[in-house]
Amino acid sequence: GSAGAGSGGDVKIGMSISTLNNPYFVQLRAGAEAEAKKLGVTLTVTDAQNDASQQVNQVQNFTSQSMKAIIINPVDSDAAAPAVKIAERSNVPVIAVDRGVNGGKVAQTVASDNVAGGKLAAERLAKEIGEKGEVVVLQGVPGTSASRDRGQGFADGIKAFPGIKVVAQQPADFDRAKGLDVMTNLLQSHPGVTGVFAENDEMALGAIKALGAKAGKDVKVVGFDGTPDGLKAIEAGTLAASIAQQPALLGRQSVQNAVKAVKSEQLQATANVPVKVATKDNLSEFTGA
Amino acid sequence: MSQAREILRVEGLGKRFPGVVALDGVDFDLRAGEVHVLLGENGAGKSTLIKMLSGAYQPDSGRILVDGEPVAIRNASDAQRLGIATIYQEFNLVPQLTVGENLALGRPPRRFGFVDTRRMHEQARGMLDLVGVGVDPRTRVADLGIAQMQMVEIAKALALNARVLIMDEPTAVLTTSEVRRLFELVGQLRERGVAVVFITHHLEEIAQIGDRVTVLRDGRSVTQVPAGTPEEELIRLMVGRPIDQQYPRQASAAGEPLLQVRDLSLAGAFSGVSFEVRAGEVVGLAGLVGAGRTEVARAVFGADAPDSGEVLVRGRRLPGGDVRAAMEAGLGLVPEDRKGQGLVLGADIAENLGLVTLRGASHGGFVDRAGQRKAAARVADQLGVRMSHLGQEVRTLSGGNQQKIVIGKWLLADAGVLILDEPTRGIDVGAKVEIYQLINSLTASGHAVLMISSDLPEILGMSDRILVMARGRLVGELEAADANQDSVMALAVTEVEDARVH
Amino acid sequence: MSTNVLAVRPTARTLLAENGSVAALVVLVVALSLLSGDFLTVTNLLNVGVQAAVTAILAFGSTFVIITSGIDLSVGAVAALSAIVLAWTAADSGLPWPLATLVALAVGIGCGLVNAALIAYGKLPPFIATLAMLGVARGLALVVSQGSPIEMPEAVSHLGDTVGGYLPVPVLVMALMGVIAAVVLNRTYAGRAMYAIGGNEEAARLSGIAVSRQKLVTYALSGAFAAVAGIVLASRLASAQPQAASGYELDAIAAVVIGGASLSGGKGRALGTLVGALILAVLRNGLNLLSVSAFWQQVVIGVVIALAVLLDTLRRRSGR
Amino acid sequence: MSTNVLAVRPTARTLLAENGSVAALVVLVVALSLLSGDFLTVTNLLNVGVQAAVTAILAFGSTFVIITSGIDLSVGAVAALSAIVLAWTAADSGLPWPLATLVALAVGIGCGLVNAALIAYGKLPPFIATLAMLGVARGLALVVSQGSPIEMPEAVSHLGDTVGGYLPVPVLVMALMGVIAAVVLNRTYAGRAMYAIGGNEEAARLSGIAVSRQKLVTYALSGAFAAVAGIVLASRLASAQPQAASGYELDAIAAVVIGGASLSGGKGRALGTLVGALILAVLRNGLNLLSVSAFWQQVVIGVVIALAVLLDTLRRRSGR
Ligand SMILES: Nc1ncnc2c1ncn2[C@@H]1O[C@H](COP(=O)(O)OP(=O)(O)OP(=O)(O)O)[C@@H](O)[C@H]1O
Ligand SMILES: Nc1ncnc2c1ncn2[C@@H]1O[C@H](COP(=O)(O)OP(=O)(O)OP(=O)(O)O)[C@@H](O)[C@H]1O
Ligand SMILES: [Mg+2]
Ligand SMILES: [Mg+2]
Repeated sequence: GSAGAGSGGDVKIGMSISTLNNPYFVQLRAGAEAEAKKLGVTLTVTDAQNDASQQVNQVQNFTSQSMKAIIINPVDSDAAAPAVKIAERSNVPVIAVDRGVNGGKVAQTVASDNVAGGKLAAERLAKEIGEKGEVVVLQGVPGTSASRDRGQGFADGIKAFPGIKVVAQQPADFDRAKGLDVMTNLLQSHPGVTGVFAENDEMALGAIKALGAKAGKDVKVVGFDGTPDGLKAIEAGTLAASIAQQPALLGRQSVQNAVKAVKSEQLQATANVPVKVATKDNLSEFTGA
Repeated sequence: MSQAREILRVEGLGKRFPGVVALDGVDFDLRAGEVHVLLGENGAGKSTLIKMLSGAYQPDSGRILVDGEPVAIRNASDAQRLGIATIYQEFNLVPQLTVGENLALGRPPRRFGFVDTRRMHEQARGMLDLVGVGVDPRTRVADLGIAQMQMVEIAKALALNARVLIMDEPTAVLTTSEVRRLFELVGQLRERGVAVVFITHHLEEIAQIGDRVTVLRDGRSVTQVPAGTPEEELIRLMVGRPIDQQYPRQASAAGEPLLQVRDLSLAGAFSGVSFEVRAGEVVGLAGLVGAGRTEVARAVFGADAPDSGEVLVRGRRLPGGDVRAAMEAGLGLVPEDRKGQGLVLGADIAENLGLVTLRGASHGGFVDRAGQRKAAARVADQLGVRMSHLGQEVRTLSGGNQQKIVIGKWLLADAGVLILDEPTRGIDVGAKVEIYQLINSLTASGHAVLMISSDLPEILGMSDRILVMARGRLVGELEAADANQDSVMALAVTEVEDARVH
Repeated sequence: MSTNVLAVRPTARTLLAENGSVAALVVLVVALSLLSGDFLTVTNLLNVGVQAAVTAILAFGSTFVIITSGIDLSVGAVAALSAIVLAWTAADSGLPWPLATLVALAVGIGCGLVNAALIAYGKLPPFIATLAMLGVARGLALVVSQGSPIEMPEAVSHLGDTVGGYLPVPVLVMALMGVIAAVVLNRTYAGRAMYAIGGNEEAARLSGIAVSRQKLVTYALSGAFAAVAGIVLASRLASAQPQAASGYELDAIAAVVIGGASLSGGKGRALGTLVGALILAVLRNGLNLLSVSAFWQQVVIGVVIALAVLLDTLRRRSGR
Repeated sequence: MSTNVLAVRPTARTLLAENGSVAALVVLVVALSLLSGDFLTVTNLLNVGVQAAVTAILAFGSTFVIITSGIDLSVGAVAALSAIVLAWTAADSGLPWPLATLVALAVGIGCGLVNAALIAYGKLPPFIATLAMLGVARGLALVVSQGSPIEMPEAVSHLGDTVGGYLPVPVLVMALMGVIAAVVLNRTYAGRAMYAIGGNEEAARLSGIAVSRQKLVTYALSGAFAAVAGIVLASRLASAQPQAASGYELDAIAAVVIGGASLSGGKGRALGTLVGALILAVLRNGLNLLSVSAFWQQVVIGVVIALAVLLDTLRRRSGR
């Protein structure tokens, strides 16, 4: 490739993304690819389709391809450990992005904290609905770490507001259509709901559809991820806020630091990409980028 | 004979299915060393009766006694334990498995807990030799001809070494030589004291092999007579009226050739077959099992594509291997394998009868189902199909009535040339005559019939002209007037170079 | 012969006996009405209808295929692809929406024809041919959309709305497609041929039915129904999603089988399929209303599906 | 009849002809070797073996079921549940790992027995019974684990390691399970009964085979194989995950069918299934090595699966 900002000619980096089902990770990939282009390194991206063992396979395959560094966006923090060990054995540095790896040595974890994000969402939603009333939670695919951590963070955060009651938590599998159906159903049994926390923007957008004219007025919805569609909904006033993780920035940083790792530069154990609450007031920060 | 020990006894047996009373109080007894014939029209309840002896069905009322003790036969293993073996009317072989495995089905020889395939196939070879079929025990059953399958079924039942052997129309798909072999075997069994229940629609077989006859009518046992009873009397007992003529062929003047077959060949099946069938004619096609008659019929009809040769209908050449074109030209085929090729078993009677005319009854893609039903009702009535209503699943019809449906759907189609492959297989004498009358009226109205049959009297009685095949070749042609059983058989066993060996 | 041979009209009783799943649906509805006061309201029942619509439309298409003893695993992916193509041609290529809709339908039909060609002429097992198509269609949906949702044209999105603020359009579309499926199955040559092919393909062929051509019709219909389902789904969300309808093929097949069809072919009805789809939708709706925990939901759905079909088979057996 | 009746030993040629998928695998391997220099290395081929292992083990179990003309959609969920139970009993209840492993196997077998009971005695279609079990097993895995992964006992995790730093244990387990499957199918009463039931269930019954009991054996075996697959999978990841092996049932069935079995029963072989699983694994591995874009991968996998089976059917037809 073209000699970029002082990088080694044909550095090959492999990146295994947990899923590309979701615009959030598509953005993460886009950030990573942009940075790779800028630095003049070859980046290979694979999609693990949310399957931890497929991810191990992909990392294994990266080592066969003699990648110089591997970026892993774990499907699951625990299950990624063996993948990291495989890379370790071949002396390939690993950068974890978006989620950490439990029980494996990575050169760096580039992440924003899902639990902290869940907590932020709770605080924001509480503020939006005046710290009282009934709220419902739309959960992601049960048993996935994103759903676990965000749900955990939200549950912890919402405890601080005794006036708020979580009247229902139901799974909608991170899917917009299911978000719509589940929210429709919950409105039947809980017509008095004033707040919704969706563990990602896709479900939030589905819930907004279900709420119709009530969205943004009688009922405040807080999403997660800050996807382009989510930001549009914030602009339209239907989505109150989204916990934006700046996936493109995550992607960019991971590639930057992977290249540093290839050059055996010293890296900090974690690089924190700030989680931000995207609202109508600070929207330009996100859409501008 | 009459002093022989009674092995099996049935008292007041009853069985009903939704909408049908199949059996309504049947009494029956069986002694060691006798061949007891069950006689009755299609749907009289013969198969239902024996299925309760073999554990396939449970009776609703009445009881079964073995050696004087009442028994409950809940499944096939119970029957086997009581020493009862059964050859069913419908094949009960597993097509994907080898002949050897089918013969040992459910009780393969084992060594150290593992199936001993070698010994299984060795034992199989012995059994096949016994019944006189020269097939390799490792052949898959799917690759056998229908008669070979029947012989395998017989060998399978014999292998059980049972005290009671039940045979439901074993001869329906066999030709004379195999029937002879079968009768020899039955004779030997009888001498060993085995009791045999024998069902057949070939009345001449009764005197040859039977000792006693129990006649069933409408699910009841009406009488018991010695096997020596004259055929006319048996018919009267069974049908309830006498039949004056078993083969009522009324020849009509032969017209122009409707079907011409020229030098038709198919590797592995037949070669150089040429013949023609004229309007108003019934041409019989005789031959031993495996002679290749079915294959010729299928190739003519377009079910298989021949390698060479041509088929012309009313002078127009048909494309090879195109059933639709053959049908449009006016050909029809009643296949020999009614379950595999003739019927949609899970569909109802009306649906099956309307299958061939489905396209004709469609206008703009929509089917005139009311019209189809009316036509089906007419044909079912004409053929005397015993059923509860037109919506009955064909699967639940008796074997003979199923055969009537296969024929019936082609009657509706009004085919110019009808090819009948074993058309009266499993059909009772009364209904046979009905079908022969239908053939008469077809030919009288200028249609033509090509009839394949392994039933020599039928071929002789109903054909105007007889073609004989042996080993994939057409070996001779006889005028009906000159033909008799011996002349046909002489041709059928002609030693020709086997068209199938290359 | 003494019985009336023309007595073949299906009476209400035989209809119920044949579509035994109706009983299961009734039991389910009664149980949920007792358990949750919110269930038996007009609004909620209409919601259930809307939520059943996409599965039901896919399942109508699958009914054709299953009757011929085939299987179509590609319906969900084809639905997504069709919707993406609609949104993409309308947005990016600026095609007017009616044309874009036709293109989307053509895509669905095209996928079906490829399935059928592989099956009828390539002799692939339907499972493999349509599994391959699942991958291809889903992949193409991702490629075309670059992995991101595309907004649906305003006009088409009304398919997700209500008529007169009350009657949801998806329910109307479901009803329409159901009627089409029923008419095709009961009244047309193609439909009757499907039953014959599924019941005994060889007998059908020897009765003059052009089996390969009818398979083309069957899978093309399935593809067309999938396209309609995809468009309805995308209209409800006002956006076409590349991952929409993932895994819906299993739901569709389940609806058909719960509705009384057999995967070995020759059996099945549009009404039964509708009931099957409704059972699934009622179940999911009810679990939401009852706030059953996420982890237990899958367990309950599994148990209830098994019980529903069990009820059906037991009733049918005792009816003998 | 003039041919030598003793010429029946399967020669290499008939083996190839019967397992035509071998040809497809060979073509695939050759193509990938040419396209990617990284493919044909010992390490990579061992990787492929490891990556095929879980699917292959599940597929061996599914082979039994498919031969009886059944289908088992629950294998992936049962695999996950078994592994979760192993990890949970070992961690939370402090059961020694050999006992915990036995409990996990028992869970797999139990799930299989429930499937079989529903099918054989409840007369549920296998599709519905095992779909219900899919939901139940997956749900229970979530309930038991509270939705979080559980660490596997150290000792069991070695199943994911290598022997002598080289030979991966999953490949050994796959080989062992393959041999067991082949022996069961070819040499045991149960195996032969499976073919008989799948080929003609009525004939099997009338020949004295206890069909219901044999179905219990069949589905129990499938459950046991699923448990083994789940344990191997969890060992590779050193943790049991409630969502592990989602969707693997389709891969397993695809492997069996690519390997030459028919979903209508009576046909299938362990070797063919292994080849089918290897084709899927080689394909995914190759696409990773070739850095095919994620979106196009699904398209390519679909096309190659169709081509592989097409090659097989065409070759078989021309061979006639
Ligand atoms: N499973 C079933 N369901 C409904 N009716 C049945 C079933 N089995 C048999 N029957 C009916 O019972 C009657 C007796 O049938 P059976 O097969 O015993 O006749 P059969 O004497 O053997 O006739 P054939 O000479 O034609 O073989 C028929 O009317 C048939 O339709
Ligand atoms: N010597 C042989 N070599 C190869 N195949 C043979 C040989 N003899 C018979 N066959 C096969 O066995 C089968 C016999 O078929 P089938 O019994 O249907 O013949 P057929 O002449 O129609 O007799 P029938 O009408 O009496 O049943 C055919 O498929 C034929 O190809
Ligand atoms: Mg009978
Ligand atoms: Mg024949």
